[in-house]
Amino acid sequence: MSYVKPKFRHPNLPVNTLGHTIADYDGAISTLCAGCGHDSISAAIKNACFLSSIPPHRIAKVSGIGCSSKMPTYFLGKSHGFNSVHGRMPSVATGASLANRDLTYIGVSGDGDTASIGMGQFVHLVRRNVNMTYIVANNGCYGLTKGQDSATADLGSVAKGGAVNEFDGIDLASLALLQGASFVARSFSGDKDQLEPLIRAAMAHKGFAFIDVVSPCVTFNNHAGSTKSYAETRDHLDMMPLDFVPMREEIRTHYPPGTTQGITLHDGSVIHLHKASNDYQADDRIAALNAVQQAKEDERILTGLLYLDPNTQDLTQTLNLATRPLNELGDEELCPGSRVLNSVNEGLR
Amino acid sequence: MSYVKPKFRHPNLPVNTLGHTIADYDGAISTLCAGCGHDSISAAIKNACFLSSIPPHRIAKVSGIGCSSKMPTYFLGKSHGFNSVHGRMPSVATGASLANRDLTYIGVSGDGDTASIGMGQFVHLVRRNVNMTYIVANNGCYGLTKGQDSATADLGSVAKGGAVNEFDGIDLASLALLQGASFVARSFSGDKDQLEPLIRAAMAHKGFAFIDVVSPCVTFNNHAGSTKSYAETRDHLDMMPLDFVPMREEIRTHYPPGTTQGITLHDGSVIHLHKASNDYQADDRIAALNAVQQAKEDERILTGLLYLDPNTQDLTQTLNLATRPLNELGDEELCPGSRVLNSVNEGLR
Amino acid sequence: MKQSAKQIQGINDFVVKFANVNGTGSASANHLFAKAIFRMGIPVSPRNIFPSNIQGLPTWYEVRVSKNGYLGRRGGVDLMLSVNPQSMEQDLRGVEPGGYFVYDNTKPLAPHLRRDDVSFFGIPLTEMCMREFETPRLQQLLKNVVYVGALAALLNMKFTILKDLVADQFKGKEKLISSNVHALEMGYQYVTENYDCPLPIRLEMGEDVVAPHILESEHILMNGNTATALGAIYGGATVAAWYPITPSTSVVDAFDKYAQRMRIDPGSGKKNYAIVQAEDELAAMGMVVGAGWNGARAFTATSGPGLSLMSEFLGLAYFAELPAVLINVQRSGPSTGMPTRSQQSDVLAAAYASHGDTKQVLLFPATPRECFDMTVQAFDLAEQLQTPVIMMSDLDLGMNDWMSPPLEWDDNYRMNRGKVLDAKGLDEATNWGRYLDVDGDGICYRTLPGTHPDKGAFFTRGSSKNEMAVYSESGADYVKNVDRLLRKFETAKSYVPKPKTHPPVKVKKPKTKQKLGALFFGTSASPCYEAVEMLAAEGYPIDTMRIRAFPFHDSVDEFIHAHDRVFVVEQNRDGQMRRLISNECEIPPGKLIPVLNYSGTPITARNIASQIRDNLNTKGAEVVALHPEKA
Amino acid sequence: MKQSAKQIQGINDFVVKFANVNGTGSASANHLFAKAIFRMGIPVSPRNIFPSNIQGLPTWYEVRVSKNGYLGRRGGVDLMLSVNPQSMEQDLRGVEPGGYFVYDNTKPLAPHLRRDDVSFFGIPLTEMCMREFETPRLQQLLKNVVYVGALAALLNMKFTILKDLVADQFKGKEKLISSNVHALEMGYQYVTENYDCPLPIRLEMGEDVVAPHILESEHILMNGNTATALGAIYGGATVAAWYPITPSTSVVDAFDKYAQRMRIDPGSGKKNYAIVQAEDELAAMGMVVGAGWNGARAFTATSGPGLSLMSEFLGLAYFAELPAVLINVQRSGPSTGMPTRSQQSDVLAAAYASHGDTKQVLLFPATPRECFDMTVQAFDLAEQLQTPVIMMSDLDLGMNDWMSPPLEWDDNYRMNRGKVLDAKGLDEATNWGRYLDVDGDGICYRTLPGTHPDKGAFFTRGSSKNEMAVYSESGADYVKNVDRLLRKFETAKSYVPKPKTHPPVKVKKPKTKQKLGALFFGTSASPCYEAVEMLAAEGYPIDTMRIRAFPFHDSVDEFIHAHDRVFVVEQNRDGQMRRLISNECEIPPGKLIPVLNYSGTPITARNIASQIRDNLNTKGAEVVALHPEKA
Ligand SMILES: Cc1ncc(C[n+]2csc(CCOP(=O)(O)OP(=O)(O)O)c2C)c(N)n1
Ligand SMILES: Cc1ncc(C[n+]2csc(CCOP(=O)(O)OP(=O)(O)O)c2C)c(N)n1
Ligand code: SF4
Ligand code: SF4
Ligand SMILES: [Mg+2]
Ligand SMILES: [Mg+2]
Repeated sequence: MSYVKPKFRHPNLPVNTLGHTIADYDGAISTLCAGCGHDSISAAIKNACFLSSIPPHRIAKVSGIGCSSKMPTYFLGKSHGFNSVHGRMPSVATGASLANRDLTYIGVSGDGDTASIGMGQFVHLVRRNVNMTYIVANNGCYGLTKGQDSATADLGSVAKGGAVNEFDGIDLASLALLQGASFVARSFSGDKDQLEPLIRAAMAHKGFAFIDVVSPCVTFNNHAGSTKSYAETRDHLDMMPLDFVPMREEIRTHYPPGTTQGITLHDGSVIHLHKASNDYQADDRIAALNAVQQAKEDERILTGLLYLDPNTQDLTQTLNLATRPLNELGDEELCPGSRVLNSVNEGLR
Repeated sequence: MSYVKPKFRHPNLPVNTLGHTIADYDGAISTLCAGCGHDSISAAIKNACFLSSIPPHRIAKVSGIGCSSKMPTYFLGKSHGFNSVHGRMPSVATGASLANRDLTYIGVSGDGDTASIGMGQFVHLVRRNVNMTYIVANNGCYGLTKGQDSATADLGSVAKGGAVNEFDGIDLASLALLQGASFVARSFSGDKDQLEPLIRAAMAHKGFAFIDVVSPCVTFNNHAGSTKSYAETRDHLDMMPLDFVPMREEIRTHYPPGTTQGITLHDGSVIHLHKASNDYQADDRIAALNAVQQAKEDERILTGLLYLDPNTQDLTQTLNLATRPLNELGDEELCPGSRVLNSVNEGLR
Repeated sequence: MKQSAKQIQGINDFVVKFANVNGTGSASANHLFAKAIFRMGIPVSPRNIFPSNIQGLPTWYEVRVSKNGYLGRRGGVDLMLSVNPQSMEQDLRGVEPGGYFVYDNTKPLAPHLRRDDVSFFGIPLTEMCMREFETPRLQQLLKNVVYVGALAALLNMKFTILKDLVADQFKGKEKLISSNVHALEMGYQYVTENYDCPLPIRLEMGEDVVAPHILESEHILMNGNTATALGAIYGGATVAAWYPITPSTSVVDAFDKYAQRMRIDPGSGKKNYAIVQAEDELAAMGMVVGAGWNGARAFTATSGPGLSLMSEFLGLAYFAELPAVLINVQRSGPSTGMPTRSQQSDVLAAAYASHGDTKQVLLFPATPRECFDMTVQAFDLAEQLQTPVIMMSDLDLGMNDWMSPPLEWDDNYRMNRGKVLDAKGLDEATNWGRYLDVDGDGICYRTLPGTHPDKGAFFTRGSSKNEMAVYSESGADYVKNVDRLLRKFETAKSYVPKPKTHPPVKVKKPKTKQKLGALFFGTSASPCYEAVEMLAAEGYPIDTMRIRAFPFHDSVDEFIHAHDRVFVVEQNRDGQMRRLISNECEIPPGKLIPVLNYSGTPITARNIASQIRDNLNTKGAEVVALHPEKA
Repeated sequence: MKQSAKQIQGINDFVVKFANVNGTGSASANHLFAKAIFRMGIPVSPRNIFPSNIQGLPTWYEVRVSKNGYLGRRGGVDLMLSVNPQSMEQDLRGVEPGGYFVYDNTKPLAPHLRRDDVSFFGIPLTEMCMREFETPRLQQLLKNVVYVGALAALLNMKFTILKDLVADQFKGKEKLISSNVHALEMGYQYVTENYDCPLPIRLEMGEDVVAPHILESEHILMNGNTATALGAIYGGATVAAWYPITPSTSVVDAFDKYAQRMRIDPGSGKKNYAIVQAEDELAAMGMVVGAGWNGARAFTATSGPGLSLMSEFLGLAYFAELPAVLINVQRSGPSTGMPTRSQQSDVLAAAYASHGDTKQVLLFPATPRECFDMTVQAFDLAEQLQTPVIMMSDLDLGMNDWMSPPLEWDDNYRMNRGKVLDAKGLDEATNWGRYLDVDGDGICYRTLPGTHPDKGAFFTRGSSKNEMAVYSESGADYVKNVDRLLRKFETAKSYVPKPKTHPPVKVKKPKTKQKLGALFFGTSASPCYEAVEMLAAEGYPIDTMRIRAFPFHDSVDEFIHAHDRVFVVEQNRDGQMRRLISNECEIPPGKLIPVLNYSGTPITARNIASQIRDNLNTKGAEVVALHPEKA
């Protein structure tokens, strides 16, 4: 359970253009581990919605299953949310967005939820360009089932049990780029300055917006690379009974565009984030794919807005949907009536 | 049903180093439509195995569901085959290859079987680098269910019914490259000269070998682009009752490396194949990914051996499997016996 | 022509079967034949028996003509038209003694293809077509039309009707009309010149030769999947998510076709509906669940393998109480089973879909008309009951043309969206809780996303929640919630379509004192009614009840208790409906006698009758049950 | 200390419950407590009742001490140790009148937390730890160890045993051993100084205070999942494909651990096994099916949602007749249900897994020992019967430690690979056909890929085939094939483990003339035996039968027919086993009286006894059945 800011706040708290305070964007108390990167993401989503003055009740939250997929409970308590089944949130989000094209959809998933069981649905969601913001809280492991490697775990990373991951990690941002996502970004849960604006931009984008957020699992902390540094802390961890989860502080960071930042995770391992420089051109899909892949080969994780195509046609346009939400249509619009049916009968004689 | 070469053959037929004639690699009579590209692929596989002198019974054939997935019945009648469930052949192949690492595995799938329902399993199969040859008979449609667009159908292509495909096609070769497949190639069902050697190379490769084979569906022929040319033949098709399937000749082609070849499909539409030139370097994954993506943007389909990494570690190596096939191990190797069990009991008191 | 001893006689009452090769256009020609009989006002039911392949394998087409309006299969073949060498031997074997065999005698019949009790009619179809038509394509295609012409003469069809049909079909394509009509005439002429027509089995128009109740009504000829699609249109479906699979594919195809006609917003020309071809069935069901959660009427159509893949989502929707409509067009076996053959074998898989304690609402249509009505109702039920509703059609009903009374629509019908609170409702509601059973019927009030600025928002999840939709792992909350779901299922009994019974058949001196009953559903119904007639004629009065939904209406167990022996007729191996009844109505299984067919081809009246007859001839129903009733 | 009127007494017979916060290391400390009692030679059964969360939510740990060796839950709590403010109120409510409440009195108890019929024992746990230990981590962690020390004094535990256990656990980590021992002593010392110890409920060693049959045997303490994993090792499993899901995850974890110890090829140091963490359950099952097709013994372990996702493959494997072993560790509800709570609610979903007519072989282990034995047998059965075998464990059995007789192994055991033809066999075989039932038992001879240069190759597919494995869509072939599958299922009856009965309990003057019986399976067994004792004491003699497999052995219906009233005890809402029995044994449901618990926490003896008592006190069993037997 995380240290949660008390619901009560000072009366003259800042308000957004809707007259809402940040409190209007609160959710239930988080039941995630203290210091879990996911809680930082929840906070960032909350702030982003507040700053962008989106009416909470006009947002719909969807997720799959996992610690990450629990997040939607912990922000935007005034929005409807749907904690569906493992790996199938993309289809639920697609159906929801077709039913009512006017809401803002935030999908929250994990790397297991998206890159393993959800891989097929994720690729096809991207392909359909559903108008939503899709955030993966990427910790390279299965948190809720106690720390197995996920498909995004880096080659050579070590699980809490000590097993070394022998498979190359799936890079979801590259996959999104390859499949033609119109908005692709990556950030780090602790990098509020970078993450919040990206989320705001994603929600403003009309079309599918993907954000891969590196979000360390403080408890099973087998996110990244450096086996050596893991070993350092090994003994010390072994002492702990398996069901002991130490309280930890979340990792935060700050670093300027164009620079690389080494971040030491709770297990002592280090990941290198490289923030795309300000002159990075985010309008060339193939170039972006290259940059991300190149960085990966250099064991750096490229962060920032990787690609943006502001004028794409989203699924509602592809399907040429009526402007009025389908879930608002009534008998008049939907039921052709007896005259038409009789003509159908005619044709069948 | 295809025109099938009679099983009887001239006595002094050429034999391979095993003393087998091509007849030893025959399968059952094809029940696919006359002129279906898939039959050309079956023939190519047959010849490849014959020329490479692989003992038929040491090959195992696996497939999903679809016209393409029926193919394994039509070649190598002396090999065991498994027509499993739709889109899940990758997992069946993975399990089979673990049970007996000594056989040669040929997986045959369709674009629906692989790029739609099978997407998740395909990506993870590539990631595991299972030692097999995986051939997708890619016709951009669902043949067996009568011609709906598949996820590899090109943007703007038109289905027999006349509906235009509004979604960007999934490029399986790019996906394989992105996920780090160690052998990635593309060819055309009618291009025997290019396809056969690729299949032989793929079977010789130790690791996952992927071949995306463009294989026109003569009956629902909505593989590719040009809407206009489709229209030309439209009226003429309308005359035909929906259950009439004209007998057609398979499409064959020949063209030198480094050149582009326009191929007119049965529906009159044209696809442009570009054969990688002889000086194409197939050893740079990112470059290959670029080349394929670039060609796609120019509406050309790059064919040939796109990428090869001859020394990768396949799944049996990653798992450090014993050299003896697991399915040959007996009680001695597998059962630790009572002494060991008693020591286990000891530890539980 | 070799004339056999006594030939089968019959006015408007016989079975014709066509044996052909898949992909040769035969189905269209055969349909032309059936449609013409329909237009003559004579009850007819065609069945396409096709392979899981696109071109080259054997395919059959069976046409039942029944002046009494029996649309199920009778069993047996009176006239076989066989132009497929692959199957000719088995086709000839299938002909009833005294029956007729029409074939292409361009090449002489193989000597072993002989029967003395069958009349042979050779027609040089290939030769005639080679002579008359240029392209191989036309020669191939029109060969089928020629034999239709031949049958017209042999069976006394109204030729003008055939010509009209051809004219309709190819409207605007004069060249094609003339060549088709020419083909018809070729066949007609050849047989009239070479054989004496018509045959003792033949067609005739008019009151005296057709059951009156048919003549009156203005019947239509349509397949169940088309009717289902229309039901989805009229039922207000706006989201269709699906994955292609035979035999359900044509449901969405037809929905698409009609929606383009009936669902375009007049002002903008945009669509008042969305159709998504999903990447697989899990995704299709996920989209339907997501759309239902968000207040749209959504459905998917699938078949066996898809049902299996959807089971996790069906379980979630059951526990999370989300509306969803699933059209399950049943077929045989697994993927590599007999996908193009019909069965009713998903009853248990659907009723208890998903792991855990679940019960799903099922509807069992028996006619295209019912496919239409029940699909409309399915959308009301799904929203009223806030749960998935599965319509259990099958290949026979879904893909074959059935003669049916015209579809009817009451313009006063309004969609019943169930208990949904809008903004006003929320403002008025005092301490609303998503899972509070305020009305005591187990159905609670839901809210939709985006409705109210600060009321009614909640988090949807499976079963770890309390009445206020707050996360809870308390056993008490769990029990309270799932017990309410049982209460809701009880409520459902009074919402779903009631079973249909018929006035008991009169029998002069009955052969038995026992009260006999028969239970059945879906496509087993029409052959059952015919079988009951047959048995009545033999002195066995059998009351019938046609089940139309699960949960079962109380009248089902009343029916069972009012009878000594109850036959449960269904088309699967394990007597799945019989089990479901025994389970849910707490009926001793021994009392329910299974009458089964699971060959993949629809059950026939003769088959049903003989199974029941055999049972009646054995002493006491008990023998079929492992345990005597007294147990 | 506030002393209440009459306190609960009891030697080696009471229930202790710990209430703590998830992620604080409490489970380990509590396990230390239970293990120590076990080492004292006193029957004990600990249960971890944890949330679906990693840190911060309430978690409980219940320890049943039973000199008679009842390892199921009894119901009620005699001593509650509560250090979790979140749950303290409900924890206190849960204590039996006359019971004991141990808590952390560093801060005084809230005034409303009072009961006069309970004895309170405050211990300043936090304060003591703050004082004694430096780091917050150790303060947090060792607090739990301190209360174990306290309980040792209150309940008269053997302190040396506790110390030995600590020494074992942290072997080699002296610093840690000493701090843990110190913590134990702190707690022990505090209560001995502040309260008079031991309590009226207490532990004692020796013959007179423990049921003899327990003392004799050299019991072990282990959980079902570990035993299952060992069964897979000893059963010769070489391929494990899985996807993580609570509560089945530890099956594969343990398999991995033991395989690394027992399955390394001595020569090469390479692995004689393969474990693949699949991308989801469909893939896991696909890998198992593929490996089984290719002749390896393969298994997967999953839970509810996974079972649903595997159903298509289970159907294929049933029709294609491929061996596969599935360990289904049952839990509650859908994904967002109560994944960390126990149920037996997948019985129907597993028995009829997949669309179409399917029946799957099920095994129902009740103890870790049986998890081991049945898993070994599952691999033989799967290959002998050429079909999937599903072992139905559950969270309670799989994840909790159970006292069990030691695992035994007969070194003469050899794997039974079933009917597989090798090259020699193929050369000798005359006209072999994959699906020819030469032996009449419904089981045919299979061949493996790569066996023979030109014999025995065939194409595996679902059900569209004939006996020679040639593609066929003939209805006759289909029927012949699936009828044989029924024959095979009949054969299975004699292969699977038989049910277990116990000598009928003696009752002096019975209160009823009716012959009473109880049927149950898995983790419902031990509380049932206890309930039967309770009821015997009240004058109700109840015979018991524990079902161990599906298909059911004939003795199951014999048992039912030998009794007037049969209670079916199970842990799900819909009485799924009762339904399955009624279906498959053709038993009138009314005769089977459901005794159910589905709260997610394992059923208790008291609960079972009271449900049966209530039924017996109502006139006639009939009332629970909707229809009287006479029907
Ligand atoms: C069908 C199914 N399979 C498995 C599970 C068990 N399960 C719950 S969460 C989870 C993985 C979560 O990993 P991830 O998506 O990365 O989320 P995280 O906990 O790491 O944030 C799994 C396997 C499930 N709930 N449903
Ligand atoms: C679970 C499931 N869904 C749907 C189907 C129906 N189906 C059979 S083949 C097929 C698509 C085949 O397309 P493709 O893989 O491209 O093969 P092609 O026929 O085009 O060669 C589908 C959807 C099925 N058999 N199983
Ligand atoms: S287990 Fe990991 S991912 Fe889950 S809540 Fe704890 S820290 Fe976060
Ligand atoms: S339908 Fe298309 S893919 Fe299928 S066999 Fe015919 S031509 Fe080939
Ligand atoms: Mg994760
Ligand atoms: Mg295809």
